[in-house]
Amino acid sequence: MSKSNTILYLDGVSVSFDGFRAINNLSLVLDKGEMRAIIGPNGAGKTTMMDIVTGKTRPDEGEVFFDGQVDLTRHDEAEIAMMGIGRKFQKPTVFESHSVEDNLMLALKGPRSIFPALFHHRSTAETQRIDDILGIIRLGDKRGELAANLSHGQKQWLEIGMLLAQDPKLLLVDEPVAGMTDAETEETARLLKDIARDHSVIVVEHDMHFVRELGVKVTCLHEGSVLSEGTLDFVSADERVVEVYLGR
Amino acid sequence: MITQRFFGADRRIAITVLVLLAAAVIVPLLNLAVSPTSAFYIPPYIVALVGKYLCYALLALALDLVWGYCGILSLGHGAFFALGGYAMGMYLMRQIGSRGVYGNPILPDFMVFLNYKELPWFWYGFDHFWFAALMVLAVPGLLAFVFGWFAFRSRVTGVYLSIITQAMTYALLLAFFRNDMGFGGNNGLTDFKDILGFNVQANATRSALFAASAVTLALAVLLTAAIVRSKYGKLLMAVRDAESRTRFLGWLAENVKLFAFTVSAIMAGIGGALYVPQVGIINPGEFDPANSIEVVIWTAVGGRGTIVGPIVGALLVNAGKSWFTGVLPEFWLFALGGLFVAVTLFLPKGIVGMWDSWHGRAKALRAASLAAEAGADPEEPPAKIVRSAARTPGAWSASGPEPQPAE
Amino acid sequence: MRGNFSTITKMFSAGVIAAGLSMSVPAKAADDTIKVGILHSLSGTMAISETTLKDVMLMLIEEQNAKGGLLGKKLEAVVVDPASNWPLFAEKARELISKDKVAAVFGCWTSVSRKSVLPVFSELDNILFYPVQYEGEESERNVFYTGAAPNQQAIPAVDYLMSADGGSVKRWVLEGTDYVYPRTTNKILEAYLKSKGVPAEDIMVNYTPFGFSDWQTEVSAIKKFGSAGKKTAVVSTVNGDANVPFYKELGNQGIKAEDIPVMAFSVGEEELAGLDTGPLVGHLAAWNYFESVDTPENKKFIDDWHKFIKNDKRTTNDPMEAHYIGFNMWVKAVEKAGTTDPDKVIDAMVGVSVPNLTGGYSTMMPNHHITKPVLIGEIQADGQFETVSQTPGLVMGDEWSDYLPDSKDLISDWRAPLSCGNFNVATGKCGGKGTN
Amino acid sequence: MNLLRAIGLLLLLTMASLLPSSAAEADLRAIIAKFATATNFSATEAVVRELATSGDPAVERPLSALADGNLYIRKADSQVFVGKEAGDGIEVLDPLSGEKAADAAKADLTKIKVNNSLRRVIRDALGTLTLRAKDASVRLAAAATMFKTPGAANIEPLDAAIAAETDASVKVLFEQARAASVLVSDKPEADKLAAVSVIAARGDRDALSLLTSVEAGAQGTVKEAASAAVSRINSTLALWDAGQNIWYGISLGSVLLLAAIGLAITFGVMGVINMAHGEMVMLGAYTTFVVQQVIRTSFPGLFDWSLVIALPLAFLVAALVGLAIERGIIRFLYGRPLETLLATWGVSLILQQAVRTIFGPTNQEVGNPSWMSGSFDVGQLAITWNRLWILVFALAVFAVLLYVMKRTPWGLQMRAVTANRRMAASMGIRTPWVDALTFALGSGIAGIAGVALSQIDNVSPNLGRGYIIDSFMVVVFGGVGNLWGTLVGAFSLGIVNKVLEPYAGAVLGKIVVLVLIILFIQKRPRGLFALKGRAVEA
Repeated sequence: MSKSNTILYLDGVSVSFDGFRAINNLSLVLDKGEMRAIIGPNGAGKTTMMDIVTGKTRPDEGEVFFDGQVDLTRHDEAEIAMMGIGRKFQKPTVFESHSVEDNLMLALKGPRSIFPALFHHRSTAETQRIDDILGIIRLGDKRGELAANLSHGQKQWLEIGMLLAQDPKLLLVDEPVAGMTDAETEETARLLKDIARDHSVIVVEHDMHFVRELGVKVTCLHEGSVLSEGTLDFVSADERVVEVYLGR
Repeated sequence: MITQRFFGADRRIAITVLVLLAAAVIVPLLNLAVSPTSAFYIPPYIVALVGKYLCYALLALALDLVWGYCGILSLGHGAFFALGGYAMGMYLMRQIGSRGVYGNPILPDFMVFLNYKELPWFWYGFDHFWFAALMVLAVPGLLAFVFGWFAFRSRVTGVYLSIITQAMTYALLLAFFRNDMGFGGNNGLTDFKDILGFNVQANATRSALFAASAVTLALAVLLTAAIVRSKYGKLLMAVRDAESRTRFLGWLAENVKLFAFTVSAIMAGIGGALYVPQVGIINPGEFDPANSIEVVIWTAVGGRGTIVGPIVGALLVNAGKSWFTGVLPEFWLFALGGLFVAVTLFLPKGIVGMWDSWHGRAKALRAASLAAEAGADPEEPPAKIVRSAARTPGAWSASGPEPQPAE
Repeated sequence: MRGNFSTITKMFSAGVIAAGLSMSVPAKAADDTIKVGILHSLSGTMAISETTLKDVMLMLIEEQNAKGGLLGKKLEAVVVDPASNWPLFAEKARELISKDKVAAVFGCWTSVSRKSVLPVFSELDNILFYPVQYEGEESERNVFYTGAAPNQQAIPAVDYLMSADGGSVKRWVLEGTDYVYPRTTNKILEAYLKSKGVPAEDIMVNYTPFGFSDWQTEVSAIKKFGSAGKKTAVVSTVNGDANVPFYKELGNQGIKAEDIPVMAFSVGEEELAGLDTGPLVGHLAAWNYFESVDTPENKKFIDDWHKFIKNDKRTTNDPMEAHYIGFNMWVKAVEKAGTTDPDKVIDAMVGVSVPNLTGGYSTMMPNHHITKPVLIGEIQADGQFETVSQTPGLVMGDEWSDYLPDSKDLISDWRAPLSCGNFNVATGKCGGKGTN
Repeated sequence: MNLLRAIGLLLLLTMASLLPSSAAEADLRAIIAKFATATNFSATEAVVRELATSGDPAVERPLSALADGNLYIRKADSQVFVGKEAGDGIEVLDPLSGEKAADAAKADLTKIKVNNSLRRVIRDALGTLTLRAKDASVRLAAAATMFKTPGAANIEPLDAAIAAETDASVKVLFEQARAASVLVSDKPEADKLAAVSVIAARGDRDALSLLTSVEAGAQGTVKEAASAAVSRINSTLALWDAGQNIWYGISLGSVLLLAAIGLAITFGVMGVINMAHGEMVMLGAYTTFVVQQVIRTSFPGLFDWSLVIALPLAFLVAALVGLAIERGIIRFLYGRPLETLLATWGVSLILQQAVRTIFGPTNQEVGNPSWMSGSFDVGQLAITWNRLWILVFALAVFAVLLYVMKRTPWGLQMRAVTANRRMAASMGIRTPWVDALTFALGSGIAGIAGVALSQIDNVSPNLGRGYIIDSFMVVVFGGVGNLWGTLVGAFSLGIVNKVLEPYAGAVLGKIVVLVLIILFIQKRPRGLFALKGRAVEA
């Protein structure tokens, strides 16, 4: 398998916490422009995998490459984010004491050092971009609202909006529809498919309807390694997957 | 809408700055130009006292920048204040020249009787005001930079950070106590004569120092407001509320913190430098961890995460302390202790924060934006004290939603 | 207070009443009283020592009022709490002088608190009575030093240890808390010991921090130093709080006074009250007063004190005597000057002579220090000292030590026409060394 | 001096039957009467020496009375008596027979003053007199005294005593004392060389002290032998010194552990930044003081039990105050740890001032029970009893606490509430009660720490302030929320501090420890025993 055409390349990755193996010899490859759904029961290692990719957790062993050549294990979160990997958390994490607009402004692509931020004036291009994103995430009329006052679903969207503002090459989206109504779930699926047109995306989700709606290749994780990979129908037909989900 | 959003806070800052500037002009006038028998006369005693409070207010404001806006609870800010004070004190010592009791033109008195043969190298240059002024900024700034560089890179957060700042000030306290350090040991630096050629004990000098303190504080308010209002300021609060989120957006949270910490330390140092000529002594007692805890209390009483709050807190608590120690010398600790308990229970956001909340109920929208500026909990304040396991944003800072085990 | 719980409530109510009274003070602002400031810490680390001095001042003022006051007016005490916070001392001194318009202030314990208030007293021209033994190297026009200068405590103490009676000590440990008083005293002692032919290797100097509580290493180092075959003694300038754990460790490690005596300059009856002195019998202290001194004046003073404080277990100590002397001197000087005007009183003070509690008279000298006898006492099992040696006459406080190179040429004389606190006899100029 | 008194009593009993003739007694009385005319210490010393040279064991009574400061002159007739405190007055006893002669008021008597050198002279004199005592421990004490005060005159009585001695351990000491005396005598060189080796075998500080002075004074082979012995002893002592420093470190560590362990509960487990923790320790110490006061006035016989009695009371007092604080203040502040800092700081000010108002600002005397006084030797290691007991006590408290936390239902509930308050509540745990009791437990433990600390530190309103910073350092260094961390943290900080102290001095040593803590936290931002894994941060 060649790394050259991949956006993300994990090979033989393992990590353990106090003797507990959260990730066990995990290998996963994502092509450029691909959207992938990752499923798996609780404790399968989905979030830990994201931690490894985004530099929050260092793997004990194994290779993690971004864009074919960048070794992610040598960089920290901020550097990885600057390379173009965006991440949405399982629990929506937005800056609650800032307005929706300010949240987006802080996420907007641009220089990330202190002094430019200190003397920053918003340009028309930036305002334009924020307006666009507000349109995409359907929060145009809430731009002045404090993020804390948004509903759960709106926070999820705002966080996705912040990812968009970052303009990453790869998006890691952890349970984007948790706690959403059916209508919101549908909206989110449409939104993600939109995004997937010009970004690579990994979506971790439990909601099978949502995964089906995305209609992409599915990887099922179990006990820190890949159990099954393929279309949703293929994976859900896999006996081992059924066993893992339904119990022995 | 955006301008309107900040209008309330803006007006308050403008009023504060105006009051400070007015005080800088009027108080010296009423002290110097009005006859002592007049009802408007302000005795030098009050000028010195309030001048001292203003320096404390500057220190509290400096702490608020890192604690209120960035969630770094420093229990060692008194150290930066004291270092600034020592830099100024060293200048004032050198200005004594041959007027010391032993008449040694170079060595301060304490060095003479402890048999120093020559001036230690770190005392060089302090006979020039510009050098001392530079050191007032550089020493606390550098210490904060180095300390912060290591601590923030290692991602020391929450209570761990607070305790090592406390360890820092405690270590400095012990170090400055040592007579061998060459800073006068426990007695510190004292017996000052001149500052910039003016007698430090003269009324006019005291008034000038008062005015300088008031103007500096006004400038610090403007500076803090500008920082907080900028994109960087928003980032600062973002780091406070959800540090890991800012990292995943590509911001180097450690640099964000480091900048605020260093600026804050420099502000504290300036406060100390203004404080020393007004009280006439600097000694290691200023490094006492208890002092730094008191600064935290002033800030909390006034309302952290607001610009005016720490100033109000510092003035009120210190005025209360001065008054109580005079009229209730045996019982003032009960009063002060009771005050702290009461403020925490009944004014959890401090005086200014509470004021905002009460006003907020009438004007819901404005309250929300004010709270945004204040960085306080944007939810409606509980009508009565209820038990809640919810974290107040910025309580320990840390990184947003991360539960901090056992804090 | 030990064990007498009925007095606790009494004290408490007395305290409440006192607080009530002091609250109403500023409102009265009457002209028919003479105000006396009391500037002692009532809270914080120094409260342990200073509160007693506040009480003794209140007692002295009450007694003076019972005698008819001063210049036909009643005396009124103004008590403030500088809370062991040195800058607060300066603030409170300013408040006492400017706001309360006191005629004189009795206060301070630590050197740093005195240093902190000095500029205030000289600026506002008022009088401070400082009652504690200190390092010397100071003589201010506005301050009267009623405690001991180093030559009134340290040097006679070392002389005693070197004598046959004291055990002909040959080897010295100078153990102190790391601040100015021990540093200076030890500098003076080192110079003095060397001048007496003690070689440098027979002197060990060690410092510990304030409030130090774990003395194991230091005490065993003393033991070690003492096992070199020569008679060894410890000269302790360990301050306040650290003494109790120090002596407890000495007792537990079995250092007996007969083997290695400890001579202390900061341990008085008050400090011993917190200790079981059984294992410490024979260790020494040098002061100008002991509670055990058997004179009629002292007996009356102790009785009055017990009555005033309503507890007959409370001890008296040297700084209390210093306030007793200082207050009586001030009263006499005011009577002599016929006014409380500080300038006149300062001039009238020099030469005033009042009885001290050890059976003699103490006189205010032109250098604003007083003459005192020096007593060496051994600790007894009942927590008292027994005098084992006493200087034959009174010793005059020497503000500028003869054993420090830069101060040996300095003298102080606040009488006209010299009126100088640091006159250099070598150059004939006021102001230290002058400009050369 | 109690020992001497005991010796006196024993001697009297054993010698009563052998009391010498009345002619000798009259001589003794004549000498004793001279005390009345001795006007200074050297005169008194001369009388003491005269009494001692009489060699009569009967002089032991007046001499030890003199050493204890109990020998008086009656002002009326200048007669010398042994005095015994009896209420307000003094019971006057005959100096030789010890029979009661009369009662007297204190004012009627003049105490004969003693000082250290006089006491030493008396001690030496008594040493020679008690060489043949029946009790082996008395003979041991006599030998020890004679070892420290060698003199040529000692050799003869020692030789006699060695010949008569049956107890091997006493005999060894006698021989060492004899050797010490030989070295200062004008005996031939060979004897002296033998003596050097006898003393060198002893190998302790006293031997070193003696040999160093021999080295300085002697010449030729004796000097060489002495300096060889000195350097040998020095090198072994250096090893012991290292051990000593470690022991001091362990001892300091146990004090830190005691001070911090309550905080490990209130702060570590509950998350309350408890600034009033030190005051809980102080309350415990004051409880000890009150208990001892009551015992002293009402049940003096129980004094040795005072600490045992004080323990539960101190726990109760501190726990009740802790309970009141939790119910009154802290419970409104859960989830706002910082606010607990403010409120408990206020509480600590109030508690301090309250104690100051009730008990006064001065130190209170808390005595050491006899089983906590003094020291014993392990090799050349002097171990003081109070330090050893505090170590044992600290470890016991730690073990009990660990058991409570890990093995009891209450401990389980405590940990459940800490881990997830809402979940615990929904599982039927009464979280308010668990909180209140946990806080009370932490406070109570601080209280019993106060009982132990009252033995080595000041009992004053400032007691707590001295420990609060160190306690926080220990808990944070060890890792918040981990009891084992607190244990290891306390001992490692203690040992590092004490190992540094002899080289850097106490002040610098402490600074270095603080800097090390700062650096260590950089390396391990969550302390020594940090929780790892996703749960910590995710």
